[in-house]
Amino acid sequence: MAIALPFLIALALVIFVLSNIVFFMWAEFKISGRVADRFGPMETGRWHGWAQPLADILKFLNKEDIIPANADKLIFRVAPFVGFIPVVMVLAAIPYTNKIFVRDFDIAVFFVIALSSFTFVSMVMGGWASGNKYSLLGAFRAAGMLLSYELPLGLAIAGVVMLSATLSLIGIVQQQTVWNIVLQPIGFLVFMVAMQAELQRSPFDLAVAESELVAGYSVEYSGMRYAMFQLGEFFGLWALASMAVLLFLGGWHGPYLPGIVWFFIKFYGIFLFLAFSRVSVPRVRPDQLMDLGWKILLPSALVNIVITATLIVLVPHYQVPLAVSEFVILIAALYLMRRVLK
Amino acid sequence: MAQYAWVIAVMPVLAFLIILFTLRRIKEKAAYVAIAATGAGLLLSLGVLATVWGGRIFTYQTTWLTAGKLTLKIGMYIDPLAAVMLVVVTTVSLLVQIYSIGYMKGEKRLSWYYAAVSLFTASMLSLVIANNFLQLYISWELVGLCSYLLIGFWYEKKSASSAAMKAFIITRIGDVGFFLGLALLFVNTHTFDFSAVRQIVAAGSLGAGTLTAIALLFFAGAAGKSAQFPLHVWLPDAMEGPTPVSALIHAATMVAAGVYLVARSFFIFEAAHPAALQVVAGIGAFTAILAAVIAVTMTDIKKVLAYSTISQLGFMMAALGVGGYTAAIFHLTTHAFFKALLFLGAGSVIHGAGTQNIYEMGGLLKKMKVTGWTFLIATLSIAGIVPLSGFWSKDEILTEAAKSGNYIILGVLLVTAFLTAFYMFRLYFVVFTGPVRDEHAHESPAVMTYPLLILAVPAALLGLAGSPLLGNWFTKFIALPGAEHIAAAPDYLMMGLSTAAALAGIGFSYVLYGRRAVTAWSVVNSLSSFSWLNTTFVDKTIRDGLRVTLGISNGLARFDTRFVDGIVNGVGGVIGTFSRYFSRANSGFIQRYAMRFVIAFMLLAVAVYFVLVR
Amino acid sequence: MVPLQYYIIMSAILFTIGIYGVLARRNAILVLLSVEIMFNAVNINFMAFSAYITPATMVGQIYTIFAVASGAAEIGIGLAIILLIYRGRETVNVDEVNMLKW
Amino acid sequence: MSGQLLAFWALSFVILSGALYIVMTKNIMHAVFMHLLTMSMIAAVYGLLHADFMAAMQVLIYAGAVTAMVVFALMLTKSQSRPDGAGIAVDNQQRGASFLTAAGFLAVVIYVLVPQKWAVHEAAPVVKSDVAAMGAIIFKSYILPFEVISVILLAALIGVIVLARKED
Repeated sequence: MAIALPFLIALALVIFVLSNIVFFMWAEFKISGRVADRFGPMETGRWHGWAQPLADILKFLNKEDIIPANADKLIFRVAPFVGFIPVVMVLAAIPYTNKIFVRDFDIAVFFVIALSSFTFVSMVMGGWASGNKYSLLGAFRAAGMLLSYELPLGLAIAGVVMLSATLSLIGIVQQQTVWNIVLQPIGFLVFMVAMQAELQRSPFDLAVAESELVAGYSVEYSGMRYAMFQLGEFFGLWALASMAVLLFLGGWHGPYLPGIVWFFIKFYGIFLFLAFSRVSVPRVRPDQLMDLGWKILLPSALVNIVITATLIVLVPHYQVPLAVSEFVILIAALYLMRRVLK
Repeated sequence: MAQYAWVIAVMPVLAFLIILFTLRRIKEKAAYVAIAATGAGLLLSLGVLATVWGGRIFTYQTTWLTAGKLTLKIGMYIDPLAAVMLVVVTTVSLLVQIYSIGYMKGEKRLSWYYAAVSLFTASMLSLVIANNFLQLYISWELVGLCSYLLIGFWYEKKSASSAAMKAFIITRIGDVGFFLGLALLFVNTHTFDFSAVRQIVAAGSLGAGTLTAIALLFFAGAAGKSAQFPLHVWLPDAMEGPTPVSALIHAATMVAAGVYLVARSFFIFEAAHPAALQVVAGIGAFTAILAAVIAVTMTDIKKVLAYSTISQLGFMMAALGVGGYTAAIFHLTTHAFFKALLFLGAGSVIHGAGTQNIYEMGGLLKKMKVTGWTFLIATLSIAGIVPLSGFWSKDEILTEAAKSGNYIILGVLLVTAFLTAFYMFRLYFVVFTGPVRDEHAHESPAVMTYPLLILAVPAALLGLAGSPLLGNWFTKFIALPGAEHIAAAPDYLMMGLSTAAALAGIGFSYVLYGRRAVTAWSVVNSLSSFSWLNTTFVDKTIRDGLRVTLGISNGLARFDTRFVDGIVNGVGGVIGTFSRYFSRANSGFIQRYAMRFVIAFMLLAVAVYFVLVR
Repeated sequence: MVPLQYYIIMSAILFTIGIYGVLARRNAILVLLSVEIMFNAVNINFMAFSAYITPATMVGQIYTIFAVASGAAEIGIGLAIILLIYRGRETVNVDEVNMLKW
Repeated sequence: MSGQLLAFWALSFVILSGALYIVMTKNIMHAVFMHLLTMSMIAAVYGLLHADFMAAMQVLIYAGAVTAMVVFALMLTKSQSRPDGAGIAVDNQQRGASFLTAAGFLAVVIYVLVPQKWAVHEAAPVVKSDVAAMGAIIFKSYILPFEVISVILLAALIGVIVLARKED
């Protein structure tokens, strides 16, 4: 029984996350529908098509698992797992309150970043193994994009780590008497933008852009393996949205309500932001993508780090000066950018 | 002041380097660099002269290189002789360089010309201040090299390049002697230093035979450089070089180096067998009269002056030979100025008249006032007319000759004095008087005439410094240290004889060339056999001698190529064969290298493990 | 508990495999991968020694950090050079790039 | 047999067979992905040695950076024109000699290393690596090498850009 307990916890966690993901899918259908002045799914399960995601999953499970004749069969088969398994492993590092967590890694932040880089590998594997030029192109778009955005993402996280002086996610949340979004608005913005790129969500979904590359690296996939790519993406969303909550929004901190509730309020806030930005912002071109990553996000993340480091070293009570200076710089930068764009 | 004398020599070197490294860009401006260096050198030289005024001697030296027990030093030996030579060299060099701005105008290798002149000046100065024979020898060869470069300055002309080679090879014959003398000296004394050698010679530990051999070998070198019979044949040909170069190198300075060498090593000659000095005197006197006779037959203005130079150098050598050390140096000094003046004047004439043949000139005094009058001063000076410097120095030599009791030498020198006056005035009358043959002749620019005017002053007046009537100041100044000073009373007999010879020569010349009372050709033709002796006999002998040397050299070369090279090539060939075999290993296939590396590392690890750990 | 020798032998074998790859592989990229294998064999050794012999000072671990960083620099430069060679010679086969000889 | 030992044997097996696969396979792309697997398993070995930070670092560098660079290099140089990788000789002519050399090297190393007695620390190997302590050590005792390595990385970054960019 003692041995079985971790497995049961893991199973419970996965089921919990999966059910949330089912809800995500439905919510996304509905939001994108409403934004496009549609209803979205209405039939399946009677009430506002609530069972549509479940039906989709069943459909995927039932579909034939096609392997193209030109494919590298071994890698073609392995690729979805390479993307999926590390993302699931990331769940182990994410705490929900200071009581509810799987394991308190002392390098949790680093662990998450390291494992999320497998996403890129699975895309390249799948795209290359398919033996299809669209999938290969898509894979390399994804690869270049992930590599470009992992840097600002990591640097934005580094700013938070500098404030909290620990890599443990629980430790980081406990440090946040003031939410880090107040102290590091620049870092938070960089994180939010880079996160969407990392998740390959619109407006950064050009690796799987239907109109250009059919479906990118997953063009040849069908059935269960395709579902695993999709599921991997949702797990990644789960992980990164949780990270945003934990790193910048004070985790489970909040008045009156219990911690777990606060956590999921903030979590769904992030989710809503992602869902709305997906349907409201047009897709960027590859060159715009690279420009954004290397010329705006990376310098901004570095500015964030430099300001934070300087103030930590020089000022004993650095919170107020840090928040003020970051806000001033952010507003000045946005104002300047607006002027330039005009 | 004297300790900075080396700066005088270094500055032209700097000028040389600056010009050399900016050869293409500096163009005419090279002249200013060289002139600045030499001008500064002149000022410093005057300072050095003032420092040694009281007859003091300065020596400085530093280690140049050490090889085993042998330590070679370079240094300076600044005595009145060196100081006087410094001033002479820098003055003449400076004036010649200024003059060259006009004379060499439009020359496309002008910067190279100034580079070579600067190098020459530096070498000559270094020769003058050397405190040991080795440094002197190095400078000696350097001036030879510069002479070669400048004679062959217009190397497009076949005659110029051949003349350059001839000069180089013939002086080389003398230099071999000098070198052997140096070797002999070093073997016996283990030093090159003047003072040390002087002490060793004074101590008398060297045999008279050895000293005589050294002296004669040195004299061979001096004869080559100073164009003494039979090695004089290069100097007339050297007139192929630019005229200012002839004035500087082949009249005033470098050719005097031989005289300087004999003067510097005079203590060796004195200690040697008397025959050594007699050889010097004999060859000097013979050269003096031979060259004077040939000068009479020459029709090229520069050739006349070249033979005149040879003749005057013979005078100096004869003076040294009869023991007239100070007289020789005195004549060297005055000669440097008036002969430089003559050459520069000749250059001006050539510049104005566009020819070197004296019979194509005539009446130029009207066209070229400055050149003509300064030339006249120099001519009077070299002829030996009373208050001018040539008179006093020549008189000094004649006095010394008379004092030594060597009346043959004295007679020869007196005849030479007569001939000198004759051929010099022949030159003067033909070129500057008589009908105007070239209407286009014109005076040279100021940059050329001012050096003439400046040079005219020492050419006329310097002799007074050594006049016995005025107390023989110059003689006292440069007299050998330790040698008791002979208070030379004015020898009115000699003055009279030399003046008589000079006036006779001038008069004879005036009759033949000034008034043209007698046809000149009969006289000149009768003298032309001497010319044959010179051109055919000496040249042929030297050529035959060179041919023998060439034969020996060829034999040795054959030995070298067949035997010595055979060994060397054999060794090289064996190594080469192995190398070709081993170089296959260097295939460019990098993983093969890596594999060798791993294997070698393995073997090394095993070896280290078993040797050190176990 | 795993004896230290096990780690050492495992890394030695891994290193040897890397050597074989470096010597026998023709494609320059595969050679680079083999070099990486050798690098990591060395790093395993460092890590094992660090954990077993100096757990407090962590010398081996810190050395490994530096080794990994320079290894990353090395593979970046190596791939850039391979790219250059490919542009110039249309091949990445090490045995065909043999102009530098004799 | 303890769990650790079992894990060690399993990881060693995967690592060594993965490495062998890398140096044996004809398919370069397979070699690249197998390389990533091997490196991840080496990261697991670091975890076994209680160096979690180094394990994460290993994964980050090899999954995030090295594999990406190698894959890009592969695509930019036509090393692998077809997914099955057929028709391209990937081994050179000194394969046999290389095998013998490597075997000899292994023999030497094993012969020298196995009998050695190591001064194993009494607390080893159960001491958990403390990231904070490690950071303190790096930024106090090893600050100079750290800065040097940062300069090296910068130099490599610039060098790679200079080398790899097309001149136009």
